[in-house]
Amino acid sequence: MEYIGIIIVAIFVNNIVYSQFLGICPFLGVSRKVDTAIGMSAAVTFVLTIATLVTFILYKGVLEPFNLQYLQTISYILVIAALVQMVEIILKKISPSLYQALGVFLPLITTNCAILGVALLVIQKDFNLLESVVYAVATSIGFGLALIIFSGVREQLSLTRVPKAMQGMPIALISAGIIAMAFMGFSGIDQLFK
Amino acid sequence: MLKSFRIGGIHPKENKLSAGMAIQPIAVPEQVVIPLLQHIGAPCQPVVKKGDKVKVGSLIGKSVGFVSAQIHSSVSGTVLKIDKAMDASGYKRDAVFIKVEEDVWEEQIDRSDELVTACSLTPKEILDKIAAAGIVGMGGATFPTHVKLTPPPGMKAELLIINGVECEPYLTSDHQLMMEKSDEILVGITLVMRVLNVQRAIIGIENNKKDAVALFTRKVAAYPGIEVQPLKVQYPQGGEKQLIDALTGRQVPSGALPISVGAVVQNVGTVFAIYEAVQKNKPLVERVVTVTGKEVQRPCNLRARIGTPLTKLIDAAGGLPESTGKVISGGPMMGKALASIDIPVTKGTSGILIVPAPEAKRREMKDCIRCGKCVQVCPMGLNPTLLMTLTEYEVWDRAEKNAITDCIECGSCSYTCPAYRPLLDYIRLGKSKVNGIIRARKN
Amino acid sequence: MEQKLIVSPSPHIHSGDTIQKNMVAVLIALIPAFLVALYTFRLEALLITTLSVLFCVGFEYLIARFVLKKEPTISDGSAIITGVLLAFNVPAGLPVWILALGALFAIGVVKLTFGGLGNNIFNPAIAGRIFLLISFPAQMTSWPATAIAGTATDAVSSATVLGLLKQSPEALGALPLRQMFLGLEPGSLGEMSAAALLLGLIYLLWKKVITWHIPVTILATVALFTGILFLIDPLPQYNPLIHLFSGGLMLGAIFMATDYVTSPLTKKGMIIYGVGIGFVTVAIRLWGAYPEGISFAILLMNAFTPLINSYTTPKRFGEVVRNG
Amino acid sequence: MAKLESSFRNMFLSLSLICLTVALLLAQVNKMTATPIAEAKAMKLQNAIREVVPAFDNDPVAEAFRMADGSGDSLLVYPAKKGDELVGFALNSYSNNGFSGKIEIMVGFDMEHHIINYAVLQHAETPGLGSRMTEWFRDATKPGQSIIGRDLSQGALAVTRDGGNVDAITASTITSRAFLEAVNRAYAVYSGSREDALSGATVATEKETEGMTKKGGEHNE
Amino acid sequence: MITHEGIIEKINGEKITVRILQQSACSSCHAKGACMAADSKEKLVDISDHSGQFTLHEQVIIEGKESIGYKAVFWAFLLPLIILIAMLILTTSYWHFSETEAALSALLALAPYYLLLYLLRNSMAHTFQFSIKKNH
Amino acid sequence: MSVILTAVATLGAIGAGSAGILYLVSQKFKVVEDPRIQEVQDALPAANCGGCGFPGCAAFAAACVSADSLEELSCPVGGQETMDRVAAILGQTASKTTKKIAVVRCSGSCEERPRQNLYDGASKCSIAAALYGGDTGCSFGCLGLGDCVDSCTFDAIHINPVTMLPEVVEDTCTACGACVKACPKDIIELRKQGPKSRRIYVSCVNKDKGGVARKACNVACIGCSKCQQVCPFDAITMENNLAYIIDDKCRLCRKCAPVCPTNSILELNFPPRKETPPAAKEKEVPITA
Amino acid sequence: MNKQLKILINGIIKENPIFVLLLGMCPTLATTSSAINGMSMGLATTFVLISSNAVISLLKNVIPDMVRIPSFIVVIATFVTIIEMLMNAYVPALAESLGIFIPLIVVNCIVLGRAESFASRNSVLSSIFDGVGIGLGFTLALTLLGVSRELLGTGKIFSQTIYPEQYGSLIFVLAPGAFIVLGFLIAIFNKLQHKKA
Ligand SMILES: Cc1cc2nc3c(=O)[nH]c(=O)nc-3n(C[C@H](O)[C@H](O)[C@H](O)COP(=O)(O)O)c2cc1C
Ligand SMILES: Cc1cc2nc3c(=O)[nH]c(=O)nc-3n(C[C@H](O)[C@H](O)[C@H](O)COP(=O)(O)O)c2cc1C
Ligand SMILES: Cc1cc2nc3c(=O)[nH]c(=O)nc-3n(C[C@H](O)[C@H](O)[C@H](O)COP(=O)(O)O)c2cc1C
Ligand SMILES: Cc1cc2nc3c(=O)[nH]c(=O)nc-3n(C[C@H](O)[C@H](O)[C@H](O)CO)c2cc1C
Ligand code: SF4
Ligand code: SF4
Ligand code: SF4
Ligand code: SF4
Ligand code: FES
Repeated sequence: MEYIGIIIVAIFVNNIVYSQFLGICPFLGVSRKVDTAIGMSAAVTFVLTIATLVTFILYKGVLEPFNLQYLQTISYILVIAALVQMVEIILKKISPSLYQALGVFLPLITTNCAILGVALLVIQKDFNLLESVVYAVATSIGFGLALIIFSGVREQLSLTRVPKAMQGMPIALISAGIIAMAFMGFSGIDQLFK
Repeated sequence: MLKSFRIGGIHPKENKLSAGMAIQPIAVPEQVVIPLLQHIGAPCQPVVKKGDKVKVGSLIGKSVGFVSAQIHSSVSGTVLKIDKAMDASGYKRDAVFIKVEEDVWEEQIDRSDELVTACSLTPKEILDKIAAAGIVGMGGATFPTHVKLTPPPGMKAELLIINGVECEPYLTSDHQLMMEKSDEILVGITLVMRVLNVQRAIIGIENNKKDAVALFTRKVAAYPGIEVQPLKVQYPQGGEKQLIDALTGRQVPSGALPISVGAVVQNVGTVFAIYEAVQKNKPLVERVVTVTGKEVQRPCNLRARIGTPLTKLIDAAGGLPESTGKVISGGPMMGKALASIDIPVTKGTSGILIVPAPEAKRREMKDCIRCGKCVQVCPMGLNPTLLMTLTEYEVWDRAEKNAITDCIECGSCSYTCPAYRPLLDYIRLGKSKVNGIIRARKN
Repeated sequence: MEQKLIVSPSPHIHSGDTIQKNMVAVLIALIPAFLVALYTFRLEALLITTLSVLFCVGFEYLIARFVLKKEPTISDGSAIITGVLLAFNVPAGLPVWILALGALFAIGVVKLTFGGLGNNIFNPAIAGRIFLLISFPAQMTSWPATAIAGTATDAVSSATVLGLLKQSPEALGALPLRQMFLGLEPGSLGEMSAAALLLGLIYLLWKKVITWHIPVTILATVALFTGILFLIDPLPQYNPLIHLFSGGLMLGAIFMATDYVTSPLTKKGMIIYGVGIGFVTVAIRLWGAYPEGISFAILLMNAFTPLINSYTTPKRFGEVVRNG
Repeated sequence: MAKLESSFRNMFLSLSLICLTVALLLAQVNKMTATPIAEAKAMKLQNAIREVVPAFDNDPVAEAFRMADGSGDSLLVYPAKKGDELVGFALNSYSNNGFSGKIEIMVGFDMEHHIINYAVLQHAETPGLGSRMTEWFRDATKPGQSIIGRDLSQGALAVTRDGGNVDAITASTITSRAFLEAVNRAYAVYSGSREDALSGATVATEKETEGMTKKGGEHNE
Repeated sequence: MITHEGIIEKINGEKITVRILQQSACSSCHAKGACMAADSKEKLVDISDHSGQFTLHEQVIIEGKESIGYKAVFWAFLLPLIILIAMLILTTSYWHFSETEAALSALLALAPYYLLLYLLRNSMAHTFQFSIKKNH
Repeated sequence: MSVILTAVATLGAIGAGSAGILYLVSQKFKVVEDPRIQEVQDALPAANCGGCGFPGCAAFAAACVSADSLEELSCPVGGQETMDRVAAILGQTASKTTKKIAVVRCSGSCEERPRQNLYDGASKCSIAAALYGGDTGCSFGCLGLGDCVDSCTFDAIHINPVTMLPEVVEDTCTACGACVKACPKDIIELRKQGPKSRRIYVSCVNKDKGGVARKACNVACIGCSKCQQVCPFDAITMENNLAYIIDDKCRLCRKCAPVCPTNSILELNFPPRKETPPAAKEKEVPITA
Repeated sequence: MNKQLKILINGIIKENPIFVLLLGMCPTLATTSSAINGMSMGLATTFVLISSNAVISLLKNVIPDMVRIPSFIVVIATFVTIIEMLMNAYVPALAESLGIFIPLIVVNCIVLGRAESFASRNSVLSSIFDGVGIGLGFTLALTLLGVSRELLGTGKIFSQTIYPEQYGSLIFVLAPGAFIVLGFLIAIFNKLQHKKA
């Protein structure tokens, strides 16, 4: 039940994009095609989860015992950067064709903000390991959901007659705002899981 | 419940003003202009030159290429010139101008009204006669009939469908032809059945022509294998694919020919022309044309020689009304608006519809309100508003994905749209662009 | 004949259907609900509705003319509908300035910013209502007791059925189903009587303004979903009848989810959309902080509509199972 | 401008060196700011206590002790003394039933069961709605909603909707309930510790310097 | 269909190596100069082609079915994610490892998975085939 | 002190670790990008119009860098100046391209070419053209519905509301050719802009016989070939009753224009003639600057 | 000096990180529920921008190309950590309300972007000016957004009441309001820029 609560909150109530404001750049930047949005969110899920896992160990295993919490930001960002690269290199070494297929399918994307944000949040929220991972996965699903809805909306917007001054980013942001309004309807659903 | 096709469809006001008006022959004019392109496909080569004498039925245009149909003189007289002349397409194209002198026919043509039922020709011979007579589809597409009756290798027709639907509002030429020439049509059907080697033929007639249904139901008893099927009145029932769906429940897959579900569709007028070609040796030199319109004095069905100026026909119906805004060759849904009425009747002229000015002007178009009504009525199950938008924004790959090439240009979508969007205008454009892209990709 | 011939591509005739006719039909269909509101809230209903329409039409005119500098298109009647529906979605006695803000948001932000009628992705009236609900929760949730319930029409607030279900289901006592059906239970202006709204539905279906797909799937989903819960655990808050007849479900399902512009084009799409709305509505009603979820559900599914549209195609000719 | 070449050695060295320097720098800054940060935290606690109990001259933080609240958890209690005389208690109480998670308050009682004042230490309620609890319940001009001076021995506080006599924050009943729950929880502990204190019994106090200052976040229970 | 513009980098018999131009999403973004995501590495894609109609440095378009993309995402991200989570659940809930141990063993569990991928690399090469066409 | 030590040790270790990984990575993914691509791209106007024949400025930059010579590469938007800069970056010489400009080869304004029917379809040239020859007697001329205008990303072509013909704004036209592609009637052509923007061309595309053409439009080329006879440089061809001036051969001598009986040869931006031959010419060239 | 001024103006208007480049959206949206928060976030970022720009342009020649990005990140992260500690020490309330968005300055595309595209190619002085310019542009935008949201939402600007709070539309201080107000601000900015151009 507790985990279901975490999942629902992360996807709907505190959606990473529509209410937490993390990963907005890729959200606005690569939300033009639905197909890529789906692939992207799978990729983000994996990276986010594994990054959360590794930084969690780093925090609990090194930073906390040595009272080095203040190195959190800097060590996280280094580890995350190295990790993302490592995933790529492993994939490339192990299965070049798979790696190439991904290269064609997905835009290269480093959702720094979201990855670091989630890694920091799980510590702030005092989650245990499993909770952290569940939270990371659910958050990325929320990201994917946000991205997919939004890419549909943007596809539609590109085919309608939006006033000139509003075209592009302004109308995209306003649409995102209205979707965020709809997401507010879910607020309080987590009460059920308390 | 009467049968009908299963997707979409509309029911515009029928306005069959000229229904029941007997077919009147119209006087041979002093001069005819016979375009050398009256069918889908390649234009004919003229085989006459200025000063040549021709008789009714003399070959004047030889077909070149596979998809093409011969063209014959519809009058006797002297060739004045071969020059460009405007036709219904709105462009100037090559045509043979003939000054009419007397009315002499080629001698092999049997001009009597006597019904000839016996035919001992082989299918191949019948087909050759059809080709020689220059017969094209009279249902609007003007596709050379002998080509259509030669199924592609490996395909076998099982069923002949006779299109007596005439679903276009206003038009009555097929209806009247059915009433007056039922026997000839039935004999024509047996001929086509023989060509195709099929045992079964269905005549589809919309139920607003109850008299024709009754007449044919009575007469088919004498013709084994031929059936009559009344259909619910719904546009575009006459569309080939829709008619096959309505009559057999089979749907021709996207991009395929009717023969892929074993059917061949012929219009009643075509079948009549086949009868005349085969049994009477008469090439396609005249046809029935409905002249109609709300303000037309005498809406009527006329039999006119190919090449007769439209003005003659309009005069026969009481002249061009004062209020005229638009003159359409064909019906109101699929017909072509004419830029000028100084053009000749051709093999494909099924009707002349004169629309009063107030009705002729389109209303101002608004933004699409996404009501989905166009989607609901599209008989091909397309999404017209999307297709129009994709054409506007030139998103050809999505247009192709959304099957823009399936559109049969029936116009149901534009007819229905409450925002008066010129959906079909755009879809037609998009369709031709996408077809171009597909063709380019093939080679 | 001296005038020039008109030339245009086919078709040359038109059904005569217009945007305006559709909008007027919707307005007509709203009359029964309006009469009920008039009967229950008297002058207050008239005042709120009139003002809301005035605000919406006025903003549309002003913004189109002076901000966007294009010909205002108020004659199509869509702003009137937005006005009426916005009014129907607020409690009687709402301060006028709040109403005006709602209208401004609905027309200015949600409709005209996107390009006006036909271009908006989200339902203006719904978005306007949610804007108000989030911005002015107190005013938007004080329901004056109904006139006929005996008490005066002034701002004595009383809880709605859904509110009660949420707060203290026990207090509900016997289910006021009959009242809810006829419109005697407190609520927003337009959601008073399910009967009146159903009358509107019948009119719209008869006039072929809308098809059955959206309203019926929404109502069916709500009934089914709560019905299953009710069978498992027959608590009053799971009673499907209460859910069907309470709150804005009918108003939303019949008049707001069906807005052409913001709902899917294809029948398959409409069904997915309807099921989505029904499901989210119940989820919010039962488990969320808000007692009513239909508006959020519609707004959310509006956002899904473009996706639904691109992933549902109409049933193409030639795809039907061959049965001949 | 010759850039260093990207050989393994150069890369390794430069990045490691940068890291080392940076680590030194950060450790230095950390040392410098450690005291102010701790002080800031202490100040916050001090201020909160000062705000909710009458003037005192002892060090309530030093004398703080934990007491069970009867529901399995315990609260920190800060006794305020003037001279040797107890003038009140500040209690660090909480509720997990806020609209968005945990609400943490400091609430002060005098020795006669009256609420002196409260301060909201931490919450994540909606700004403009639930967040109005920081002022709402001590608005002296609105006796219906103010809890200042209420005597809890008369019975626990509850919002009017639940049959109590405290007006909930407009459109934020959930927050109001949670807030009052925290107050009631504090009172439950208070009434216990008051007895203890008055009876002079020495409670085995487990001093907690960190206690409330530890970042809690929304703790999902 | 996913398509990607690229330039032929190398032709080696029937194997054509195509350098994909900057990622489609960012190549036209006006802000890419300032955005680190645009610092995209270019990727080389090998394609087998028998037509022999391509030349070095030619602009081409790479095409592949969407399903290829989804499959790739599945193998590269989804499956390892599932393994990771399954491992975590097992270790924490059933075997009661400490958190650090659990996390490490979850990470280690990926090793055999990647080994499997490595062994499958040739059949993968079959699955992830792209086709190439001229860019007009 | 030990705190500082641990900090240094930890971060040092992390840094060293990352450095190792990143080194490996950079070995494996040696970035092949030529830094010049970015430089070239920065020099390009970033219009992403595709006028160069590549899918965007980035692709064009890559092509420039990988090409052996810049001969066939040119950016119509940036023009010579830009290509020179690109050449400088790449250490090559840019081919001298002559600046071109779009010209609309139809002068059949409402006055000269009366409307014979009313077009009432969707307002798009390509749709009208697919339907019929147009609302005038000339089925070759401009339809005036502005597909060219819509296609221009530089706002360089506009329909003159009086003549109902498109006009090109000289300064903004980049000769990207979008309008040429858009026009279903093939009326627009890219021609050399000429010195001081001076150019001469036959502003008509009507291939009808002289009489027919003339009947439809007062300024139609009737194929009389007088201009061809008078041209000293053989720059004029006659085909299908239509004269055409080849701009590579034309030396702007202006002999042809005055002899045209229908005034269908346009001279742009020339100083006024000494002796005023068939008047009305200059005023007819309302190309806005 | 003229050149430096140009760099400065460039950052504020022509390459305004928010209105023109549309980067660093997360803090922009998340921390602008009030004017003071927005401004503080902007200033914190500016501090990081200036310092990291300066240091990076100093170090640009000793950093091998391939570890460029990680080195930049380390430098930036250092300054972020410093400002975080300073804020915790001296303005704890503010630090609390900005929450994780202070550490997230590390990944703010603008900071890294400037390091990459400016500081690593230009002199120290120019880089500092660039930092100031971009930082000011960012701060101004954030403040403007914060002011708008606070005013619309609560009737206040920097906590000074402009009109009674009860007339404020709460939504503007909540998540949807962030998106909507930013959308309109960008539209207005575009419009003004166009007029000038
Ligand atoms: C991580 C990431 C962030 C991006 N951010 C933006 C952005 O903030 N604004 C933007 O216009 N494009 C951004 N892009 C590029 C867009 O996806 C898109 O390609 C670009 O806006 C093209 O716009 P156009 O086709 O309208 O020219 C980003 C791309 C990526 C990968
Ligand atoms: C929308 C539409 C409506 C049609 N209506 C008729 C019709 O009413 N009667 C008819 O004979 N053909 C009609 N046709 C033409 C038929 O599709 C088909 O071409 C014709 O029946 C074949 O016979 P034919 O080759 O003998 O003309 C219609 C076509 C379309 C696309
Ligand atoms: C976005 C949002 C935020 C809300 N925040 C709070 C809140 O912080 N505290 C609260 O008690 N209720 C909050 N509510 C309102 C509750 O959902 C619920 O409507 C209210 O508590 C019911 O109590 P009432 O009877 O006082 O209206 C919020 C609602 C929404 C939609
Ligand atoms: C069946 C129907 C339902 C409508 N429902 C709404 C509605 O819920 N809200 C609204 O603002 N407008 C509604 N309209 C009016 C109009 O479609 C709407 O304002 C557009 O979204 C504006 O672009 C409706 C119109 C129709 C025909
Ligand atoms: S014209 Fe084409 S798109 Fe329109 S209804 Fe007919 S088949 Fe469908
Ligand atoms: S019928 Fe017209 S308004 Fe309705 S969806 Fe189709 S195009 Fe749009
Ligand atoms: S006028 Fe034509 S050639 Fe010139 S810029 Fe516009 S579209 Fe390109
Ligand atoms: S020049 Fe061509 S595209 Fe332009 S308006 Fe004339 S016909 Fe249309
Ligand atoms: S600031 Fe760019 S993703 Fe968050």
